[in-house]
Amino acid sequence: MLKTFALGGIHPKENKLTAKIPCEYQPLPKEAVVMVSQHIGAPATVVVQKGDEVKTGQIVAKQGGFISSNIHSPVSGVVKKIEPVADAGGVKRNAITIEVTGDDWAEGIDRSENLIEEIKDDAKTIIQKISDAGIVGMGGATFPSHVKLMPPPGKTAKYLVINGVECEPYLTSDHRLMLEKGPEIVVGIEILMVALGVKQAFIGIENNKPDAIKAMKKLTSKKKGIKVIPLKVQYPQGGEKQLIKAILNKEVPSGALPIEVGAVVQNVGTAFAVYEAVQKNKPLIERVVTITGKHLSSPKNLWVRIGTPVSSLIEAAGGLPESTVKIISGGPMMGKAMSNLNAPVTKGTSGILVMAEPDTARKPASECIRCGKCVTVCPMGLQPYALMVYGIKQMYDKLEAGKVMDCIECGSCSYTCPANRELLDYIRLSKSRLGPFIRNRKS
Amino acid sequence: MKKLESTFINMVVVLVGFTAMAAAMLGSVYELTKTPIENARMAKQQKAISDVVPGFDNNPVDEKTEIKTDEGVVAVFPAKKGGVLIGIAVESFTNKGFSGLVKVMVGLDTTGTIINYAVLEHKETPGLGSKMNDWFRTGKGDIRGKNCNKNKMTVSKDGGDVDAITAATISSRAFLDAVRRSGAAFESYIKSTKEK
Amino acid sequence: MEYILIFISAVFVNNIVLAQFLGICPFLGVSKKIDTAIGMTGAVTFVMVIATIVTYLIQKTILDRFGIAFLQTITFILVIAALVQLVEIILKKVSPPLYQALGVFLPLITTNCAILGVAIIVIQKNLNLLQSVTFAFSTAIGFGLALVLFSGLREQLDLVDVPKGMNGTPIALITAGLLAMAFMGFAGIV
Amino acid sequence: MAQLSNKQNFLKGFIKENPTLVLLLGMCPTLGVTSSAINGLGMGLATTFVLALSNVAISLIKNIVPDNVRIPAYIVVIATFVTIVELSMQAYTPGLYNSLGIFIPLIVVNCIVLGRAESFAAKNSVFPSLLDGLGMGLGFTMSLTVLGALRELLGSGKAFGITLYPENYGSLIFVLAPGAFIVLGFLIALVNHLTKSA
Amino acid sequence: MSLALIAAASLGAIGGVSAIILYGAAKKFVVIEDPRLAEVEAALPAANCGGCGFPGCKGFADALIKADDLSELYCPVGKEETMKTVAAILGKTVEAKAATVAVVRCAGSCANRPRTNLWDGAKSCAVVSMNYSGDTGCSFGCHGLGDCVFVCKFDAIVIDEETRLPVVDEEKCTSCGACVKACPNSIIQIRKKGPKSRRIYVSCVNKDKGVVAKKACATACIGCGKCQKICPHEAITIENNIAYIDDNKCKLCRKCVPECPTSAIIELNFPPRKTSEIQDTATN
Amino acid sequence: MMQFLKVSPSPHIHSGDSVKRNMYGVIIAMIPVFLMSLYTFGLGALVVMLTSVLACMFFEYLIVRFLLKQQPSLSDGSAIITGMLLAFNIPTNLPVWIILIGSLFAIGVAKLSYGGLGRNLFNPALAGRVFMLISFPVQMTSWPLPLVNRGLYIDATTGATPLAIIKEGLKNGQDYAELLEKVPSYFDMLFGFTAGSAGEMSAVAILLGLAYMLWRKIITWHIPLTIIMTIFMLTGLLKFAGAPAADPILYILSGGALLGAVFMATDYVTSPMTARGMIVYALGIGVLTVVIRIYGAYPEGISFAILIMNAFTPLINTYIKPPMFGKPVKVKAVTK
Amino acid sequence: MQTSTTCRFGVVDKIENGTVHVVFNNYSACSSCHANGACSMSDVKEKSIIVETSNQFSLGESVIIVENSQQGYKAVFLGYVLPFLITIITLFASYSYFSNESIPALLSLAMAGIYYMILYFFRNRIKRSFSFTIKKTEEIV
Ligand SMILES: Cc1cc2nc3c(=O)[nH]c(=O)nc-3n(C[C@H](O)[C@H](O)[C@H](O)COP(=O)(O)O)c2cc1C
Ligand SMILES: Cc1cc2nc3c(=O)[nH]c(=O)nc-3n(C[C@H](O)[C@H](O)[C@H](O)COP(=O)(O)O)c2cc1C
Ligand SMILES: Cc1cc2nc3c(=O)[nH]c(=O)nc-3n(C[C@H](O)[C@H](O)[C@H](O)COP(=O)(O)O)c2cc1C
Ligand SMILES: Cc1cc2nc3c(=O)[nH]c(=O)nc-3n(C[C@H](O)[C@H](O)[C@H](O)CO)c2cc1C
Ligand code: SF4
Ligand code: SF4
Ligand code: SF4
Ligand code: SF4
Ligand code: FES
Repeated sequence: MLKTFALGGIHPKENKLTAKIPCEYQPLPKEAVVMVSQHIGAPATVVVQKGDEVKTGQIVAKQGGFISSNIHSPVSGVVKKIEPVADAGGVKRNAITIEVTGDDWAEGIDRSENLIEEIKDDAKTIIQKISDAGIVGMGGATFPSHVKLMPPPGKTAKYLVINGVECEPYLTSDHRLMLEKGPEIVVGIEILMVALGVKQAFIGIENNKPDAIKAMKKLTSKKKGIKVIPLKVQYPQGGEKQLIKAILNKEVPSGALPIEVGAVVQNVGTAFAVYEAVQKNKPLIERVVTITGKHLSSPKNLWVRIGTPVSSLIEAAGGLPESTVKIISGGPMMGKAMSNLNAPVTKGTSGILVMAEPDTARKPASECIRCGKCVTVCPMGLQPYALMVYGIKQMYDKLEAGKVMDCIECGSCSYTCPANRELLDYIRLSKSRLGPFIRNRKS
Repeated sequence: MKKLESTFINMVVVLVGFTAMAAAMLGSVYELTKTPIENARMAKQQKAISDVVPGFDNNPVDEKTEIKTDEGVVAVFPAKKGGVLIGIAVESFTNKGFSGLVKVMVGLDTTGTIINYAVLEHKETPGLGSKMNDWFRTGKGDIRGKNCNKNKMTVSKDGGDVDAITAATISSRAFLDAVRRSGAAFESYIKSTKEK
Repeated sequence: MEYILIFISAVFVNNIVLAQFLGICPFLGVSKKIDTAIGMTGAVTFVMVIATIVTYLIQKTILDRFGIAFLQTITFILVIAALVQLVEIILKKVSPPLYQALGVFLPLITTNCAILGVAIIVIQKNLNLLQSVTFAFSTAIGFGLALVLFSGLREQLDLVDVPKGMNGTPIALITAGLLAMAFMGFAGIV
Repeated sequence: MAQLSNKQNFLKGFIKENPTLVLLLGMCPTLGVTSSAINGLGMGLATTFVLALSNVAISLIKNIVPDNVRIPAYIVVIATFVTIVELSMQAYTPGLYNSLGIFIPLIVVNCIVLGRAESFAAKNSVFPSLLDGLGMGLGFTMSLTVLGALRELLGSGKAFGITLYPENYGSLIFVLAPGAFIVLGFLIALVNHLTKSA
Repeated sequence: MSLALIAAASLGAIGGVSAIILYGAAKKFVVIEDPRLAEVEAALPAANCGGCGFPGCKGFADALIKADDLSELYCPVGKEETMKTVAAILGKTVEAKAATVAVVRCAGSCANRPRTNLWDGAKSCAVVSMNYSGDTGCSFGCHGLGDCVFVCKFDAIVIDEETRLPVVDEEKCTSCGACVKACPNSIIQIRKKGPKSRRIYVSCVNKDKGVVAKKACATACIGCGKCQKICPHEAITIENNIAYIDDNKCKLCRKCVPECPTSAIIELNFPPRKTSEIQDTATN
Repeated sequence: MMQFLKVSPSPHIHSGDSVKRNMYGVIIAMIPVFLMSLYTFGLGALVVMLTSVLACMFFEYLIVRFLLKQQPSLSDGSAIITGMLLAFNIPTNLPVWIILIGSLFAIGVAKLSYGGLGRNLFNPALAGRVFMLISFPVQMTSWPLPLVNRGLYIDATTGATPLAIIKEGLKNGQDYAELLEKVPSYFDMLFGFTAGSAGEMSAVAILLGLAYMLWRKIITWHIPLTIIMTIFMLTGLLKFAGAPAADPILYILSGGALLGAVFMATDYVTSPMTARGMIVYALGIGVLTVVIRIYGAYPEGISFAILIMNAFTPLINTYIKPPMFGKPVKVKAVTK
Repeated sequence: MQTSTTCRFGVVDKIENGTVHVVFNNYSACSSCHANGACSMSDVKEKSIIVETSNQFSLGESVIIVENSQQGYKAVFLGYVLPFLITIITLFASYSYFSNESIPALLSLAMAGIYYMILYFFRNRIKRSFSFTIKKTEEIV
């Protein structure tokens, strides 16, 4: 029996259309729009001015707090404006717009392809380099990575878990990365192990990527302490709590972080970025984006510079099909629907999914028939049907008692509900209302 | 008039006064209704007896005797005309009803043949078990003229001679149980009078 | 065995609320929260038992002895009212914080028809003391069972939108009716 | 609160402040004795008697009762009348007395009686109190009779013992416990609907 | 009559004991049972809406009785009348408060505000707001999904099918403020009802710059300041590209209304203007 | 591309499961049961089924449309299920007017008083059935004999159900072995050739339906299996202890145990939501069924048992939660 | 078991160093019925609690008293359930020893009295395990 997590979970159709398509490079955009907040936490502070000339890899916005991250120019050119730009959801947020003149890289960045295996730096330097390079979690959460590498006092990391699960349907960026940049990822993992001071690392990969499992197994066969763990396909195995349960058989307590059980989870993309930052001094200005959808003429995996407008990716994949009704940044289970195609790619953009009607339409919701299917699939053991009603009726004490804040927003409940109830929509709303209150009370 | 203050003395006096007054008043009402209540109870019994063994001229209630049966005590009221026993009324009961106790008055002539019966008390379901009030005087359920010793006083389902109330076999069995008890009482009553 | 039968009968078969129609007011009034319903059950059980013991004593030692049984109603109601107050006074005296906690948690216990009803029924049925007490606490538990079940059902109802005209008492009564119907299944067990 | 006229005092109990259907008081007898119209009527009248007389008595004595023993004193008054009713019914209508059973002594704790005593008789003079008691009592009687008639009709095809359709077609459940709750539930819903739309 | 005597004696004794216990109880628990509580509660509308800031009418009645000063307490449902009645019961006085009503400050009907997207999620304005800027170019305007309608206990607010904007029924609205709390975009405001229900307000909350706002919605306030200039009573302020009319200062002179180039200022319940300066103002 | 891009929160895909799919799935699962009842009882089964289903749909439409003033959603199929199950639960010679009253009660009182699908607290079909049983005990307890008079509807000859025979007999102190003579063979019971309600007798057909529903993932095994196991074990135990009981297999094959366990106790709306909750619920049903069958006045207890446990469902849902992921971190109790 | 809370509405009555006295009305069971105005069987009693709090409250301010159910259950257990058990056990145990019914009855009532007396000796222990929180009425949760 393959390992997997214990509670709930679903198995949507995988639709990994681009699993066999190697990554290509997306040409530079004419104008790069660099969002000032591409991560969880405080927005970065802009350090350039309108009219400044910037080089590729040059820092343009500095960490604006402990939980924050540097931002570098993905291209070389001239800063055209620094003002709010509509993001994927149409909400205006501060951004630096750079008119692209070329690809002139800043000093000190090693752009060669050769693999540097030897790790020279100590933990402190590594973390500093990661912080400088503006690396954030590439698994979607975009949590500044250096913060994760500094466990709070009293807690020590024992295991590094590398998340190569990519349980979202359609997306293949991590899959391709493991196939194409395997050696670099392995070095990245070793760097992370040094940074954390841990002896053991596990790479979790779902069984629907046998080639990646094989490749990573081969690469790690000689490495002590790194182990590839094939996992049964089950959404949301990529959720860090679920992954830890699957691999380490430990449950992260309610309301706590993985470090509580001695684990740190990093995405394979993050590991790659770490390799580049530490060994090559290269900041995070580029990532793999899967551009996919059943009706696209040529779905692809692309290396894209941050700041490239999403519309140009869609062009690269053959243009927007007639039947399109929804465009999603990310996967179909957790991604955000876009209302603005001119929004730029950010550090967290793992894929662009173009969807047509029968696959994505929401059916009108009806009364809950109390079938309990949402309870069965919830990987956190919550009672989504009840949380939704408590949310609508604003019964905050029940929401709290029902552990609404534990919801990982995986969407399994909404996905399953036969009455098409908008469970997660309301749960998310309740979380956003209750969250500040609970935090207030703690402080 | 000003309201009385809630002092301890006031309160005790008022409450004691009221209760005493109330009690006195009730005492007199009780005295007044005592006889009617007694009469009502008597009348009911009398009526039940005369319904089941008509034609007596004595006061059977006065001549009541109690007979011990296997499952408790039943009351026997001898009905006499001109001093001659014309039959007895047995106040019999059973606990086997659908909802427990069922009390019946059964009239038997001197041979033990059932003259008539009256249900005195029951808690059976209205519309079902409650049909016993009339059922056993009609059609195949009729027990009048049957004799507890000669006829099989059980429901036909159990091989007896009496048809049960539709969908209320339990009540019917209970009823017949009470009737059989009256038959038994009749036997021992006759025996005891003969001994005398 | 006899006591077990009394218990089963009072709790399930002749449930005080669902079959005897006593204590309907608190049944409809205190059944909005499961917690309160459970708490009330505990309180009512105690009060009912104590009240039964006391009224039983009074009936046997005073009313019957002096042939003034017709004063039953008036005596019982007075005694029960005073008793409920007495328990409160004692509790307050014994431990104010405990008393406060109860006050926040529970509504007041009043002399509703259930308590008086039980006191009268045990006399009517001619039960002995032990039977009476068994009957009293079984009845209280039956009351509690109905109350707790009903509060669960009502908490559930709070989460759905019942048609406007039916909302509130009507739907509560219909639910009680269906519950009573279900409980008829226990018929005949004792 | 505006003073009500005598007529209003009398009439309010029928619809506007009907104790059972609008105020939802005295649910136990309402549900317990209404298996037939006659029982409902009898119970209603017994309650009316107690209600009217105790209202009168209480409005007479209201000033000589200290506040703190108000409730027990009223209870004594009410219980007295209840006992009188009890004894009289036992004597003169034994049949009805038997079918109403325990609910007769329980008039004592019927919220309507004490409620009226407290909120009306204790504040008003004798005549309005009498009217109030009568009105409330008759309102109570009316709803009990209606409920009883409905249940009897649905359950056994009769009303006041008069057969309106063959008994075999009646749904027995309506004369049993569940029927009481259900019929009352729908009756209250209906009254809500009528009074709201009116 | 000896029975009556025995009865009187025993019941008298029981009564006496009860009296003592009850006296004790009465001393222990001040049975406040303020007779005014029931009266005050009866005077309240029994809507239990919480608009007064108390849990239900009973709570409010309690607070009313305990409060020395009623000026902080107000029942938005019963309004003046109720407060006066209550004050009369309690022998206190209340100051008159100006009648208020809920006002929807968005005129972005389907006609005025072209749609750019189609919302396909839960039918809740709060959910929309949390996820993106809304169906139209204006990210400040009404989402039209009726969170305000859902919370109104008085059926005083409905979504107009055609404009997809909420409409407040002046008669039914008690200005309890529930809708104000519910609206994620803070579009609804409790404003003075005004004499004869006449009132003037800027029906827009778009903080974007004029050009952007105008592009998103034909009737957006563009913050041009013309109204501010013409107002003789200094009732209008402009902040964040949006004009705001202070209902305490506004004298309802109606000068600003025709001045607005985008008809963002709304006048309600006024008689028609005499002169030809009437523009096609979106009334109501 | 469509005119406007749609926007919604995630998830953007759906399993495709729907209320309809589940409801029609149940209907399909009941077809074999219906066919067996047709074979066994003939015309009566047909008349009863048609009346009941049509009446339920008709009342649902009428009440929703004119009393609740909403759009009727007959197509969700739940009224059909209620109708079919109601028909399965009554003798096939029941007069039409009783079925009409029963359907009205099931749909009008037990379901639509609460607002309809998903809101009711008690199983509508069972509420309807128990209503009829209590209201019309005579008609509800005279069962047509199987395989004879299949062309007749009202006038078919009647007999007692195996459970009734056993109950009557044992209560009367008859010998169990002697009673067994009167009871149909296991084979007959397996295929439903005994007197009883239209749908309750054919164990094979019901199990077929169960297999279908399990396969389509409409229901899980927890409720049916637990009920059956509980009945089996408890009757075995009681019999062993000397209670007036028949043998366990007979208790499972006869009466409505299987029908109830498979189709009625599993009703989503009125059963608990979690697996553990379902087991508790089913255990309760099993125990109550046995208690009523052996000690109660009714020969069959599963209807009452399910209704009683329906009342427990909200409590079960409140107190039996799904196993939560991760125990909460211990926060030191803040004592003041 | 889920932790839920009971909330009641009260008014600040007295403030002393660190403690706040809050009075609230306790209504009887039937008073949640909407006709309590007409029915005074529904007793009202004023009860007060003392809360230790560091928050600022002013005299006459309306507050919400919060008690968690666990504590409520505990109070019910100590106040009612335990004496009930003691009474009934005494009764059953002593019943067969006496020919007169009154003695076991009185005995069991006396035991309940003794129980309360014992409880009285533990009152300081008990005090420590009951506490409330009060909140301003504006707070939603
Ligand atoms: C429901 C859910 C599914 C997720 N799926 C994945 C996934 O497939 N792959 C992944 O790398 N991270 C996934 N994540 C994010 C992880 O929980 C976690 O944030 C990440 O692996 C941490 O690594 P990072 O900081 O390097 O991104 C998922 C999170 C959630 C809540
Ligand atoms: C609500 C209800 C009340 C019942 N009351 C009685 C009753 O009072 N007496 C009785 O014998 N059977 C009563 N029964 C019927 C029994 O449960 C049982 O069906 C019957 O006694 C045996 O059936 P049979 O008489 O048709 O053989 C009642 C049934 C129901 C549903
Ligand atoms: C045997 C069978 C009969 C069905 N009958 C109906 C029907 O009468 N009406 C209906 O709307 N759906 C019926 N369905 C369900 C449909 O096949 C389909 O699942 C449903 O209509 C799809 O609903 P949607 O369009 O809302 O997704 C039936 C399904 C089966 C298997
Ligand atoms: C598995 C399953 C079982 C069902 N069982 C019943 C049933 O026993 N009785 C019934 O009236 N409806 C049943 N329904 C239909 C529907 O859930 C029921 O009418 C609702 O209780 C009405 O709100 C069932 C539906 C499903 C999916
Ligand atoms: S979205 Fe939240 S509630 Fe829903 S299944 Fe996932 S974790 Fe559970
Ligand atoms: S899956 Fe949907 S219908 Fe089923 S219980 Fe959950 S919310 Fe209700
Ligand atoms: S419209 Fe708003 S303010 Fe007016 S009554 Fe409704 S919710 Fe209250
Ligand atoms: S006013 Fe606010 S709450 Fe009302 S519909 Fe518009 S956005 Fe929603
Ligand atoms: S009448 Fe109120 S509890 Fe019975």
